[in-house]
Amino acid sequence: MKDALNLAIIGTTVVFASLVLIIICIKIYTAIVAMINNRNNKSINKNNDSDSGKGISVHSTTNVNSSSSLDGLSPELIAVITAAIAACMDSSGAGLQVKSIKRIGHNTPIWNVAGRNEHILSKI
Amino acid sequence: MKDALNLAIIGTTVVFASLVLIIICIKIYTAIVAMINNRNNKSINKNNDSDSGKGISVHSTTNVNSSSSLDGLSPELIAVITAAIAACMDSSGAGLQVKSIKRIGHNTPIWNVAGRNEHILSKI
Amino acid sequence: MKDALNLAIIGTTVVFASLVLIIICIKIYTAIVAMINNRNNKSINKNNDSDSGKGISVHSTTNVNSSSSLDGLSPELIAVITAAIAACMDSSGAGLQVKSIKRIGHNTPIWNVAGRNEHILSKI
Amino acid sequence: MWQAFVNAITKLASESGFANITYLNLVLISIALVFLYLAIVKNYEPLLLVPIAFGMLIANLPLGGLMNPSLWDDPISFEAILHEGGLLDLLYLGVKLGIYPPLIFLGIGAMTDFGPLIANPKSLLLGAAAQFGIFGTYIGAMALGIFTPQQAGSISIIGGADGPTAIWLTSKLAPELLGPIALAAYSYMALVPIIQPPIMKALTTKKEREVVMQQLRPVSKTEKILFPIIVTIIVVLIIPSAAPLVAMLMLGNLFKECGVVERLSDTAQNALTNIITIFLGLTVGATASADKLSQPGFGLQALSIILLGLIAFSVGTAAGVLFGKVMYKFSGGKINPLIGSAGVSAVPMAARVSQVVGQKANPQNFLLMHAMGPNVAGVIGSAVAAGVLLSILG
Amino acid sequence: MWQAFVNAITKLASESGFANITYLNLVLISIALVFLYLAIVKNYEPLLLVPIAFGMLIANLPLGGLMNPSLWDDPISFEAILHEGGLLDLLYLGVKLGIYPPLIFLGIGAMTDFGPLIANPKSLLLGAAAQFGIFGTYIGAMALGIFTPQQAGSISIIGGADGPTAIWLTSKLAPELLGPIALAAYSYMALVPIIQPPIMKALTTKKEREVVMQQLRPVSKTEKILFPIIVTIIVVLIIPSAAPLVAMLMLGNLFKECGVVERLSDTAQNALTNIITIFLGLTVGATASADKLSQPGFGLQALSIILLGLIAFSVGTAAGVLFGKVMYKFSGGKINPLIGSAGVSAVPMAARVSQVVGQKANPQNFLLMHAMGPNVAGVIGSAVAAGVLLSILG
Amino acid sequence: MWQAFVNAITKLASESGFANITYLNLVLISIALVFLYLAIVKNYEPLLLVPIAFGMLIANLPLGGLMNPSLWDDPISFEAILHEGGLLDLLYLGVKLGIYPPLIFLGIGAMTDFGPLIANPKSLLLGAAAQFGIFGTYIGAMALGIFTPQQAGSISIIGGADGPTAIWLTSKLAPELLGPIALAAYSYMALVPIIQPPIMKALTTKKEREVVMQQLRPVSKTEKILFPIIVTIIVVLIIPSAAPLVAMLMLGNLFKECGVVERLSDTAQNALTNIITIFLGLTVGATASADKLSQPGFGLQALSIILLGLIAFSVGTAAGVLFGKVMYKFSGGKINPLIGSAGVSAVPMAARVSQVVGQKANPQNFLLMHAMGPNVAGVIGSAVAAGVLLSILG
Ligand code: NA
Ligand code: NA
Ligand code: NA
Repeated sequence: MKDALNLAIIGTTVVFASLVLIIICIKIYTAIVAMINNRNNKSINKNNDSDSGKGISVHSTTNVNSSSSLDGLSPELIAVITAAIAACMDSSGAGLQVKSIKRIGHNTPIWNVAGRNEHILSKI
Repeated sequence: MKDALNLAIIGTTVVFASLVLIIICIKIYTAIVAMINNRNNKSINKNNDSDSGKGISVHSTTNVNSSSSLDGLSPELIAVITAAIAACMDSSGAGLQVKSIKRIGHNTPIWNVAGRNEHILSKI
Repeated sequence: MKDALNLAIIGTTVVFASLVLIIICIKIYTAIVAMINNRNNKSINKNNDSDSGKGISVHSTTNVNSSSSLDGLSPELIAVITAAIAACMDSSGAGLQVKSIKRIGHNTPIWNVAGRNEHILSKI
Repeated sequence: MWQAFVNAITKLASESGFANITYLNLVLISIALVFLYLAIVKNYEPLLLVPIAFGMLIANLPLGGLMNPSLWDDPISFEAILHEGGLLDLLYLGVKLGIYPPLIFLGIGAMTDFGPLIANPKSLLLGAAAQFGIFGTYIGAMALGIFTPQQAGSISIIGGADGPTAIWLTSKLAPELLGPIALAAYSYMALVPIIQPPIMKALTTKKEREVVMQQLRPVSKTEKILFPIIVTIIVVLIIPSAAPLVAMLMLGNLFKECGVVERLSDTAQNALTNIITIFLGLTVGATASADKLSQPGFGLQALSIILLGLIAFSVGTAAGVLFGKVMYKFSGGKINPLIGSAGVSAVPMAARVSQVVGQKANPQNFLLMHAMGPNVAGVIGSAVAAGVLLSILG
Repeated sequence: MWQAFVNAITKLASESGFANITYLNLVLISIALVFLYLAIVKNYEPLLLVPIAFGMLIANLPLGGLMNPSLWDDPISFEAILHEGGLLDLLYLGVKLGIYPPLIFLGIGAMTDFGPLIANPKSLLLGAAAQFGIFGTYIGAMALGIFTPQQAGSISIIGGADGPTAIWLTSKLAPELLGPIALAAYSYMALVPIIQPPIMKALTTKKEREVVMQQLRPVSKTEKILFPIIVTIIVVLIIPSAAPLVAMLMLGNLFKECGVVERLSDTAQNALTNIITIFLGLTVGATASADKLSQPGFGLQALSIILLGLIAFSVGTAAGVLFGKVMYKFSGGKINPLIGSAGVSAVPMAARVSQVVGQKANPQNFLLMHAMGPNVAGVIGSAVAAGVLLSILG
Repeated sequence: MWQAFVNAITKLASESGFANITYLNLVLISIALVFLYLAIVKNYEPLLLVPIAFGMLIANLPLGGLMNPSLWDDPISFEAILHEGGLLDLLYLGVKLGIYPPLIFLGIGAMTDFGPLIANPKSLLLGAAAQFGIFGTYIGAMALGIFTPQQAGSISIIGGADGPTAIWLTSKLAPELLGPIALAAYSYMALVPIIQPPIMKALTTKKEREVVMQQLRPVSKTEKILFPIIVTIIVVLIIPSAAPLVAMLMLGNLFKECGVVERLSDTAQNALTNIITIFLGLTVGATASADKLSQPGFGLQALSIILLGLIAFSVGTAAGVLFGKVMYKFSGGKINPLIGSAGVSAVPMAARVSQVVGQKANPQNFLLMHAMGPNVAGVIGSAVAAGVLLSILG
């Protein structure tokens, strides 16, 4: 039984220690991210010009710094969804099941369409 | 050869025995289901009231007792599909290939949308 | 080092030999296919009649001889896609990412819908 | 240096397939190409026959080392297979260990609607009767005297008209015949619309074929959910050796019908079934390689398999139709005997053939749904038959 | 010949399941049917409980040979499993080798939004507090005196309210209890809406429950991308034995958040997770067979597991709520203690319960998003707890 | 009790990663983080580099036991791997046994349109010429004197600009270099738009770059169906050791083109490829762990690999362009030499680079489709080259 109690104390300690360490790290890195974002926002106009002359960049760089948890949904769409959720929340507290708002990714391999495009282009 | 004949007889016997046993079981359980359904249908109005005060029920219970092989399709939809099939049956007996009438299931994890919803709700 | 040079020469030789052999085979078989297609096109009217009396053919035979890299897209669709691609090509040479033009295959098992169809048919 | 170059090229050439290809390889490659043609142009069960034929093609291009039949001689060492096996040897583990066919049955179960069977349970008798194609052929195969009982059992299961069942049983009883039996099974399944109608017409009168059957009652969701559970219990209790096939078939059907695990049902039908189909077809085809098939007497065996497969389908069809005639009599003319032929399985082709032949006799006749009952019953029936054969011969 | 026929039928009958079924089989089959009912009709975590219950059903139909528990006795010979194993033995390799649970965590990670946790990192404290349900139960299980430390650890992990974690730990520490523990874990997860509210109400005042929490700040994409990388590094450094679970959870989340591998994220969430769920559920259920559970004292153990599981959930809930009350005090009344109960995980059920109970006290109260923080923190917390248990007891 | 607690914590701490991390671990973790940055922010082949970099990260967090390099020393015991292997060891079996890369090629084949190659078969010469990048680099690698012939062959295959081919060959010839070579291969593939244009411009005149090529003829379905069958037969006959890659690539393409197995084509492209990509990337990355890379001289080797990889890409590009100039001459100026650089593969990036550079010289110039011919030919070419290297060095 002493062993059992011991294990329980150790376990609780380690779980708390791990999660507290994560808290600290989150606080630190979110602060850093916020700082960098602020600096970037100020200098963003300047960079825009110099970037565009940078040469070949086949994929456009993903804008990882934009602070948005809505993945760029339009305000109209949000309004519609909001209304739906509100209706749902009124009628029932428990049955809350909202469908995800998501864009389907397109992963079609580019070289699949090569033959077709070429053919089409020749008709232009 | 005697062994072969023997195996053939045994095999046929076992196949028939199994499938006859399944027939019997189907007859029995479908009769039971029908009986229960009839009883349920009578008492359904009474239960509706008492159920609603029952407390938390996060998922609504699937209505497994409704006798429908059409999964709740609307009559209009059925009319459209019926017409399509009829057209198809007229023109050809063999090439009969009707596309399935099915609803796509939504399996989006609910906790994916949590952040979005919360954000949206705050605008209400 | 002599071994390394040797390997390089052998490797290059084998790669070229293989790919030249493929070139030759492509030339031969595409010529044969073209020949057969020409002959078929001439006799296609005759065959159409005799084929239809051939008996049961549950699936219609895929028309593998038609020379089309566009999989039967309608001209209107092609026009739309063409315009889109043209627009895309103008604005940027590098970011060229056209989505595939494809029909989604329907693989719904036919016996899934049997119960529904039968039910529907009875209402006709 | 020139000498070294010549030596190396000579060595490469002597290791190339051109130098090592045999007459039998060429024959088998030709057969593979014919099956590719049938699958792609003639639509003979392409989902399985394209991978099978391609597997047969590449296994007969010598020295690819994709599959090494000697690794699979008894006693099998799995450690050796992992050390020395080629790509197809490794994928073939799923066949040898009996994993792929049950998983395909899981997908088939999730695609199958047993409603017509539940609405008309007597259909099961037709699904049982048609299995006489299996047992009749077994007698015939043994009578030829060139097959062991295990080989005869594997050949006769072609009459089950069910590809995964045939592959599953053959991989356990007579793996040396796996390639030819799988090819025969899928080919005859594709030929059902050619094989069955003459037999059906010969054995029935026009009056029988014209019978319009009564509308099936609707089947409730509860009945459909209970069906797979009950069938699993009964069949596995009676004939435990059929458990892998029947239990997986019924689990898939339970996924479909219970309505609360659509995710699993969808994946069982699509991603999982397709992945397994590719691996199964490719490796089963690869067993039809010259290395394996060059033993004396194989040509005669192959021809016998083709003949016996045809007999199996024909006997099964006839037995189904004849039993249908019995039921026609006993039901006072309410049952159309044409639905009996659908009992061989070959889902859903055989049911469509019943529909077509029935509609030819009477344009107002819609037998499709009635034939789906015996059709899906035939799947259960041949799985049970496979269990019996495995239990007695295994 | 008649004699031969009779002999053969007798042999088949004696080999059938009817002749070999035991009383314990019947009990376990009944339990499996009850779980099927709960999963299908009552929607108790059907994605896992349908396969688990079906696996339990077929493993208790005797002689199917689908699973052979004796193969899994120490020392395990994998060569023997490949030679003699049934279908479920082979699929069970993924459980025994610890492959399935981490892959399910990969899918869960790709479905989880850690945004609410990043916006309010203090939530992690609640996710830690609720793990006291695990360690409290461990003490209780050891106090009963009928479990080894390994068994007690496996039972206590039920309090983690996380199915794959429970299965992963139990398959390593006490595989003989895998079936009952998995059933208990998923059942209690389904029962969270029944178990938690009374405890939450008993431990909080109406004033506390009415607290409307401040809107969470939006979280940037960069923060979300960095989160899984940082958590992986920290947790694996502190408690390496939790690496398979935590690393896969975080890899899945990185797939989701990084935005450049949507293909992988989609497959991890769907095809892969679903395939593994089928195999995992089926084989975990199959371990609950009479062959394995017939040792003396098992009935008492099973009842104890049921009781201890309930205790684990209750203690975890209470610990979470009580810690929530502490945070309510320290934050000057800004934190609603109801979100503490969500720390047990059971994602997303427990967070919904917080929402429901909070909204009952104050209809304007939307706690869902605030409760998602502790809720997903609880997943990390119980994975860490499992790592500690494995490290000390393994 | 306090003492016991302290002891236990001390033991846990000494078992934690913090106590065991080495300098080399930290270096490799930093490199992994850089690659994650490149993959996510700079879009460097993220589908592979995200899993590879994450695998490298977790394999260098000490004591996770996810991967145990010592298990993979010769002679390998698979029984031992199953008994003692961690999660990544078990998933790595698919790399070691040569299963993953061919399955990825199956998916690539199902995504590839060989139409432009069939319309203009001479493209194959450019696809062959660009493989000189491989063989030229082999000479260079041997000249350095710090690599075995097997290692030199594995490094030179980076010039094939084809990730799965590089992984496949390296896992067979020099598995100790798998991590660095995979990272180099995918990085340089991502850098193709930076590496190639200067070389292309330096070696061509403006007049050559301005050449507008003749419209490609439409290719019939029959030609597209026959292509994978014929290429399989030819290549496997000439160089059997390339069979796993080429046969799977062509089977995938047959699925795509035959039009009757859309289900299989779809799953090969998506679910199957994605699952394998995750497992492949994760485990290949995990081979780049400090345990494996700490032998003396590794730093020099790693730098050499980076340098040789760049040489390989450059030589391949140059060889393609120069051969393109030869064809420009022989064709009387009808062939634009810029399409030669696409012969290195790196599908479809290299073809896009040809398009971009060509359009810069002449805005009316659409080379994309013409460059797709050499581009897909380069895939076949480097698979053949890998077969030659395996055959001679394996
Ligand atoms: Na059958
Ligand atoms: Na938890
Ligand atoms: Na290449």
